[in-house]
Amino acid sequence: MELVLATAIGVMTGCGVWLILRPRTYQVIVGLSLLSYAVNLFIFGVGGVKTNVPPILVDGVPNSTLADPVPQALVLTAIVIGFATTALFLVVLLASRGLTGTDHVDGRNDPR
Amino acid sequence: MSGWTHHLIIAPILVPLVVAALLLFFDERQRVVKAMISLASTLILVAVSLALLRIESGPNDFDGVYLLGNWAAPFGIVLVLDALSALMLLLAALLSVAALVFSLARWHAVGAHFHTMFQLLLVGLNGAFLTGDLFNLFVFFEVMLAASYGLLLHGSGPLRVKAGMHYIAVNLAAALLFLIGVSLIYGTAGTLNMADLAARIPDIEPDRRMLMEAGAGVLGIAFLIKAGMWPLCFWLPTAYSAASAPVAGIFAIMSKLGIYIILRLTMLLFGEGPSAGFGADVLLYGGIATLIFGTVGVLASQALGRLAGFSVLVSSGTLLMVLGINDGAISSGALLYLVSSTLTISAFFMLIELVERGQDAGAIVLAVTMEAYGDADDDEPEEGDGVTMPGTMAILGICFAACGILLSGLPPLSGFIAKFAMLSAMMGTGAIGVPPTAAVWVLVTLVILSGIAALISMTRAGIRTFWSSLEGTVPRVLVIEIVPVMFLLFLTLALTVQAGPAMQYMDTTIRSLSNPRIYIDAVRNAAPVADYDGVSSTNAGSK
Amino acid sequence: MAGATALLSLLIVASFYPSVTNGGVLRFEGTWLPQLGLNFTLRMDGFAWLFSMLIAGIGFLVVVYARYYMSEDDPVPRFFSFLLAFMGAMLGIVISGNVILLSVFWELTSIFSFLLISYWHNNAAARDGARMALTITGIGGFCLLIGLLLLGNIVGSYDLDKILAAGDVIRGHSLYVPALVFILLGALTKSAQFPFHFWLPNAMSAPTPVSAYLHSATMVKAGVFLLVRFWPVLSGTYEWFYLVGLAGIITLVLGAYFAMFQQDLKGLLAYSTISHLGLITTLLSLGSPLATVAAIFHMVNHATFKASLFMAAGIIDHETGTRDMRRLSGLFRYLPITGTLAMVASAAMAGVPLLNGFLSKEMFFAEAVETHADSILDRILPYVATLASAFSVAYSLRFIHTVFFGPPPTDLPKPKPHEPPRWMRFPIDLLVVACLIVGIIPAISIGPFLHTAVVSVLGPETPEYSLSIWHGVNLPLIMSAIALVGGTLLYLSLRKYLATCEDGPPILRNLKGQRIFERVLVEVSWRWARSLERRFGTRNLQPQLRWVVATGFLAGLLPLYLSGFETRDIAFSGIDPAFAAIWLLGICLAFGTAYLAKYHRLAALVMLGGVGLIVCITFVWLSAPDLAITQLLVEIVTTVLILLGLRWLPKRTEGLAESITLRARFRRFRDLALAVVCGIGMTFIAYAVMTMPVPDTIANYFLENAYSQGGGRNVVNVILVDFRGFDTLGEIAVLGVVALTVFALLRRFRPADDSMDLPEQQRIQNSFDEDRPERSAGDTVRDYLLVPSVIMTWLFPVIITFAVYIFMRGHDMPGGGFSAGLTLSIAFLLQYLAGGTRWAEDRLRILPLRWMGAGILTASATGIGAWFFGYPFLTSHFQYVELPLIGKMPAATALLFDLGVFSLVVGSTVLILVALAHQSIRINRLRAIDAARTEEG
Amino acid sequence: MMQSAADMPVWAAIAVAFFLLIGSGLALIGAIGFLRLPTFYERIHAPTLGTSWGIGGVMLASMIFFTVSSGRPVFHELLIGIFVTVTTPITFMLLARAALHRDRAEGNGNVPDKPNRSQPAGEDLGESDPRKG
Amino acid sequence: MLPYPLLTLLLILMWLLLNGFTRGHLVLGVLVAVFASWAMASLRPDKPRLVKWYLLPKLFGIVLYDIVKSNIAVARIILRSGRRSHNPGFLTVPLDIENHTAIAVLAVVLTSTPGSAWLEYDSNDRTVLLHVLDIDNEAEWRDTIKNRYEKLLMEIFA
Amino acid sequence: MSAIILFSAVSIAQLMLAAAMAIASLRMFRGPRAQDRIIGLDTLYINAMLLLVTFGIGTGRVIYFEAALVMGMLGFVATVALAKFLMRGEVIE
Ligand code: NA
Ligand code: NA
Repeated sequence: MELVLATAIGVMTGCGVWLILRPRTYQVIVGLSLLSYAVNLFIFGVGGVKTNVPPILVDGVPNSTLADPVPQALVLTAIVIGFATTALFLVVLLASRGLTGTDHVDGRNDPR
Repeated sequence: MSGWTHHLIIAPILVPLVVAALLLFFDERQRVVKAMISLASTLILVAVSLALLRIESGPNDFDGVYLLGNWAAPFGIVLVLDALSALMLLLAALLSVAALVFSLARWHAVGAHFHTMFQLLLVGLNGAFLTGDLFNLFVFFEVMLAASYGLLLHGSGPLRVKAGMHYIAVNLAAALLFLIGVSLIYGTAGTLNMADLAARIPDIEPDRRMLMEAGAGVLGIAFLIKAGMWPLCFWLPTAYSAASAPVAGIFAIMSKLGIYIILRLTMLLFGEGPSAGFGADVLLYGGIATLIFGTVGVLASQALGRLAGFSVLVSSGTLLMVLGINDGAISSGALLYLVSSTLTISAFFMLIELVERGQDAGAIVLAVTMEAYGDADDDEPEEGDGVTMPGTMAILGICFAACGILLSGLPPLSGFIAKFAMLSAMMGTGAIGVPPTAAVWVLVTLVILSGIAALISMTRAGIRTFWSSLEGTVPRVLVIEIVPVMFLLFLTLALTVQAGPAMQYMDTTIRSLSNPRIYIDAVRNAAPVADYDGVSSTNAGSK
Repeated sequence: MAGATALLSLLIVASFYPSVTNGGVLRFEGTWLPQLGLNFTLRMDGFAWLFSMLIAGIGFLVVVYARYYMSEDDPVPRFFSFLLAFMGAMLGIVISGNVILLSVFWELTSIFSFLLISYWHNNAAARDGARMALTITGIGGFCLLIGLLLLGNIVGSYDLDKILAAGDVIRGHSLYVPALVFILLGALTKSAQFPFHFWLPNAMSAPTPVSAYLHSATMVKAGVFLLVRFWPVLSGTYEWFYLVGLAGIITLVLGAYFAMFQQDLKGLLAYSTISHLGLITTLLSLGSPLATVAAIFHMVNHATFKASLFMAAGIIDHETGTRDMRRLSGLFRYLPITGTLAMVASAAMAGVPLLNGFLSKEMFFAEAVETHADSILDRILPYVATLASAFSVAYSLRFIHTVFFGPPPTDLPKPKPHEPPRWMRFPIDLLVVACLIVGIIPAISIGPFLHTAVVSVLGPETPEYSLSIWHGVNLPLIMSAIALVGGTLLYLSLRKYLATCEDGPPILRNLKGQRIFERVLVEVSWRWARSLERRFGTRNLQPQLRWVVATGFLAGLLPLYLSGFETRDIAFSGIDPAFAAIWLLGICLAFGTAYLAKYHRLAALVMLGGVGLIVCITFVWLSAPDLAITQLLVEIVTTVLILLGLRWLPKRTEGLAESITLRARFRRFRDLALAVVCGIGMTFIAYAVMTMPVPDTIANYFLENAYSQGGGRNVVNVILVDFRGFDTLGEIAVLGVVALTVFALLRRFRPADDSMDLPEQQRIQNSFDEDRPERSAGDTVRDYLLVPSVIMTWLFPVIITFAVYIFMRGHDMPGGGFSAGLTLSIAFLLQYLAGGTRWAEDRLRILPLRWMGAGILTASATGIGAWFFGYPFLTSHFQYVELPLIGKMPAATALLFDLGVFSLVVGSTVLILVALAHQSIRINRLRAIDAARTEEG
Repeated sequence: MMQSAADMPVWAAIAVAFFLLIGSGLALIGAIGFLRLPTFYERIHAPTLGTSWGIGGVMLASMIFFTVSSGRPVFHELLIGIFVTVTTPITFMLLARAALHRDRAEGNGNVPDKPNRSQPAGEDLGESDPRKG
Repeated sequence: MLPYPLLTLLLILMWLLLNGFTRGHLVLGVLVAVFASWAMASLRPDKPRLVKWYLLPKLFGIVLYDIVKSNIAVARIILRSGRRSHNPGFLTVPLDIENHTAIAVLAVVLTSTPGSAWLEYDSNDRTVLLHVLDIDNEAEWRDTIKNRYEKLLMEIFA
Repeated sequence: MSAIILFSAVSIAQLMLAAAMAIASLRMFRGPRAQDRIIGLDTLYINAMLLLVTFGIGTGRVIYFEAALVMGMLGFVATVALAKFLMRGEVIE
């Protein structure tokens, strides 16, 4: 499982990095989204990968078998903040597009 | 726990937060009310941080650890007030008063929700200064950043939006690095509390510690982006110079937040123990590169705004270098330098707007956009509430000269005192008989060169601005705009005159930082409030 | 007022005389920065006293002079305040008892001199001169500071007395040479010694009183003052002799040589000053006590005659309107008294007997012929001294002869010069009288004071010296005679040439230090800086992000590499095939997203949604249902948000204008490589950390106490609202402030011109409707949404109920305030989707700002509530309450906190969505405005 | 709280397995159809297999399983079925209508006419081949 | 007070399905449902007049049966689609019902049933365009829609 | 016995659903037109939801129900917005 998850994280990171290095604002925002998926999974993963364990307290199940709730809480916060910043970046790229007339990240008007 | 005064620790976060929320209930048209509430909040913050500083440096053994939610240390989030955080809080509060007063002349009116965002920026800053928890630090970092995005974009216009986009993109990337770093640290050390982490480091087995260090490295990059280390700093001059004047004025402390965190964490985590000295080289060389780049940029800047922006880099570079050396005496001087340069740069950013008014491209852009957008719900900036100044040019000139003197580290203002304090520790009486090493020579040369560059650049700019303009119209400057600038400059003067006590405070601060045990024990030994019935809080039901 | 101040300080200084005679020292100690040995220590000894007298005395005279010199139009108060400030700083240098304090005053003189030189800042020459002076002396000041710091390092104190007492230690220390070099850099720049001399002539654009003060008695004297001050501890070494001597001798000759060829009166005086300072420096370099006596004596003398000469030049300038010696001539008939005074003063400058200049020059000659250190420098010194002296005779003669004698002037800007007011001339009178008195009866007039000064510098080393005008016919006298005769001859031979020649000496005319300096300054501080900034900086986003990514990568992997980290073996076991299959899909979708994002935005968005979905499934698979729900909801809202934005982005078509340059190809390849290594690195680290045995984490505490003390079974939620509720408070603040930013920014939003039109689809559909008589505008969209909107409307209460359910469940089961808030927002969003903005807002008055405010307030108030029970902020309380009808219900303050979260999330999300949605309406208004404008125009 | 799967009566297990396989089988068939059918308008029929009895089967399986295993009636899966049934048509309707519009605008033939004279719309939407479909 | 009693009832049912039946949840469910219906009222939707609401189960049964049938049919078509066993086509059906809710129900029914898809409704000539996967007998399709569904719907929604 | 039956049924069901998801994503890649991709996403959602339910059966936990419910109830919102964008070029008018 770890291998699959790690590979998935790596691939999303790679794709995200590639995209945020592109010149178009839309590519950047998509790249940031991919990166935040990767990072969220990463945070989640550091708590140890456990399948098929109860995610909430259940009587009679020893606590040690439960999934680590801390990374989950962190991911939740990260998701929310990621959502907020994505929205913000979107609006800023729109504003930039409106003011410069182009969707280039530097406001340049080249066809690349 | 000493009753109500103990809750004072959290006031720097709560006051602006509650005020920000309250401000949302007022219409944009009730601007005066909003401004007054906002101003009151910043004044309260000054009072609170003064009180905290007093208490902190006072004689009685103040318990500066605040257990949020009454959870014991590594489990809940703690706020920690020590000499360093108290100092930063005060600095932030002072800057905020100045910037806010400045904004009341016109800037607070050119866009929506200025005051709310301003207050939330303070929430973020103060929270970051106070928190003793890594992830909570992330959260407050984000609060601060989010507010800073809004404030940077405040007033809109192509320059701001472009700068804002770059700023946001880079900082979003930084936030991701932050998360990676924090989670790596949690995954390897099993804790998020800084003190607990510091205490755990010696017990972490090597394999895991390596990963922990990798996490710390990634985390460090996030902070270094904020602090503006070369080559992660290119956004900074652009963003700061594009921001409206009061915003840039308060931004002056944001890059210092990066420095603050690095200082805190390196002293706490890597001061001693198996990971001691981790990353010091990076800070040293990065600082050198930053200082060189900042200096070059200061020289190369035509626009005052960029000059000021690069001055931020110079200041950051200097501080990073000192952090890389990690010598107590030098660090004390560096703290003084931090305070002085923050005050200076803040004043300078606001001053620039006044000086350039009339020939200011930003104002023209603003005017154009205001006209083109012609939104009914957009309010014209109100001019004329307040009194314009007599002898404007003279006062502006004096302030400008003061900024120049401060930036280049010429005597007698605090810029000099601070540089002297650092240099003296490196090669003066602070290092009697120890011949300066090659590194020290490099540092000294760079510090001096950066001062020279500032001198050259500031005289060039000053002459161009004040003396060569062809019968330039005297800018319309309101009293409430120049007073904040003068206030900040006055603070540097006060810092100069009171250099002795100030330096003593810095010394104490650095001394307590270099003994992380104090911090660690304070946090780990802080006990939650006992229950009503006197039983400690391990009881079910209520706690 | 200014005069009174100057006079008062003069008197005060004078009154200290009794205390400083015979090596007495007056000290005042004030603490400033005691930790670092920087104290406000003032210390006056004989030497300082003499200098202070000079400063205050000449200061007073200059003030008196300036009172009449300055025009009514000039802002005089500024002038006098600067002048007095300068005087104060200069006095400060002299009486500093702490070397750092000295350097403080040192830089202050630079700053005030800058302001004084640039006093007439409308004049470009004044600005440039001032700037150059500040740059050179300022840099010198920094060097001085370093030197002094090094002294502090050697001695262990910045106290002047301690330093002066540690001469042997200093000279023997390995840091002696660097300290010396830096201190000399400070002193030589200030005293305008070669090769830093060029700023002084350019500073002549200053008002003449300033020149008279700064460039005769004070500013430039600071440098030699410093040399004298540290003479006891620094001099007497080979390095000292060479460095100081070389600079001094070259300056001495070169200054005098340049002075001869100046056409500007003040220029001549400036170069002569340089030369005389060179003389003093040379004297000091010799390291002999007698030479030092001569140096001190010459400082005083030079100050008196040079100040008076400057003032005289000022009067000439004032009266004739020019200082160009080619235009001046025969002024004696108009200005007889001034002329006489000037003649006496220049005679003193030339070293004519019976004047003070002669005495010190004699002493100089006497020292020059002595042998101090056997070197070429020493051997040539007598000849050089004589030569320079001859030059000085020549230029002094020229000054007098050209200006006051010869035919009456023809083309003066002010045709009728006449004697200045009585009081304007008074300072010159006084100074010239002083020259005469000192020159004739030196032992009585200046003797005691000089002795006091010398003793304080040399202490027990004070040599025997005699201040008489006649020492018999000796070598110095012969040298003087040669110089006088030679100088006169030289002048006579050059007279013709000088009457018409260009400014500056013949051969070196084009080699102007000033020009070189300026070119270098522009080159280095401007062109180089700019190209460096461009080369090592960027204003584009992509390189910045590249750096961020690259450094992030290095920061993560370099520590691992350096510490020799080894990951565990890769384990393929334990992989759930379905999970692997799903992620195979996810990986493909991620690649697809990356591939399509440029030209197929919608497709990329769809695939991104797919990736998000798979992330969400992963969360479920790995036992984190809370995350899954939140991820899903966020995914939905984000998709809609991006779609709302997509409308305003430019159309992008593939294949057009696609000519990839080699550079672009390289860039792409580099980015690809970076992306690949980052991906691999991330995989590596993720795998490493995930396969590592879990450490003893704080999680165990949460698992154990979530129910017993947090009152919830959903540990994640208990962490969010209780254990780490403070994070959540911050997190909702982020969301709130972002919403406000979005709102504020969109109020100013104006789409690009090519997005202003209606989308093409709508135009087609509208024209379709318009073309048909039986249809009315908007029928198509109404029909289109007819069925969906009915269903979406009926879903509204259902989703609300569901939101309440998610909210209520949060503490025990997956859910919570955040998810509930998003759910409710989606309910609102659906209504906007179904009916359009107007329809929805006609029916639903959502006040997002209120929701947000209430949210933060509720959450904060919940936290503050704990205070009243004596607990810290956010301490939660939990208990079961017995309610009628319902029965036993859990009631936790955390729920209230979560309510705040809920409220804020609803407000923020709706605010963002609505602000974006409103653009479609706003654009109609903008279009209308534009249309109206076009009609008008 | 819950019994383990092994404690479940065999008939219930078989019933659960049956419905589960029916449901997921239909979903798979629907997906296959979605892949294989040649035109867009045909393709939209296929996924409804999944959204109708595909869901039905899985929900039934789940209801039986949880009812039996927890010993009390568990019906909340019904809600999922209801909501999917109600909401999926919205998507399909909107999309099909959009496709219709695009085909008409581009003059792609094979769709019932509501003629209009406008020019084709829609780049930027991710088509690789606008002729097909 | 209760603008949409049936809706309120259904919401209470939903609440109980979600939370399980307890007395507390009943009370809570009522509160929530009333609140949600009140929120619904603010949207001012066209209020459907349910006349013969008791026919709803009948409709429900019919649809369920048809869906099973067409599931099998469509599955067969898909599995044999290599041989092009079906004959897809468009179908225009004039409708008599006007009530939007009723139309919506019809649309949901037709779309949920595999093999038929609701494409567009034209409010001017009140026709609906359908796409049918296997249109062997156009008339039979029309008949099913008009008589099997629409008639029933017209009875339910007067 | 029951355990074997259930386990194998759930495994097969999961694999079938995963295959269905794969096919749906294939459509998302292949298109050819935007509407195909969007339906692909919708199908992906539905199958993912079914997968969650089978997962719940497999683990015997009701805890996954909410996630499935959210998918079933709100998953269509994204696709509706996409569809509307396709039709009108604008999501909210
Ligand atoms: Na600015
Ligand atoms: Na169908």
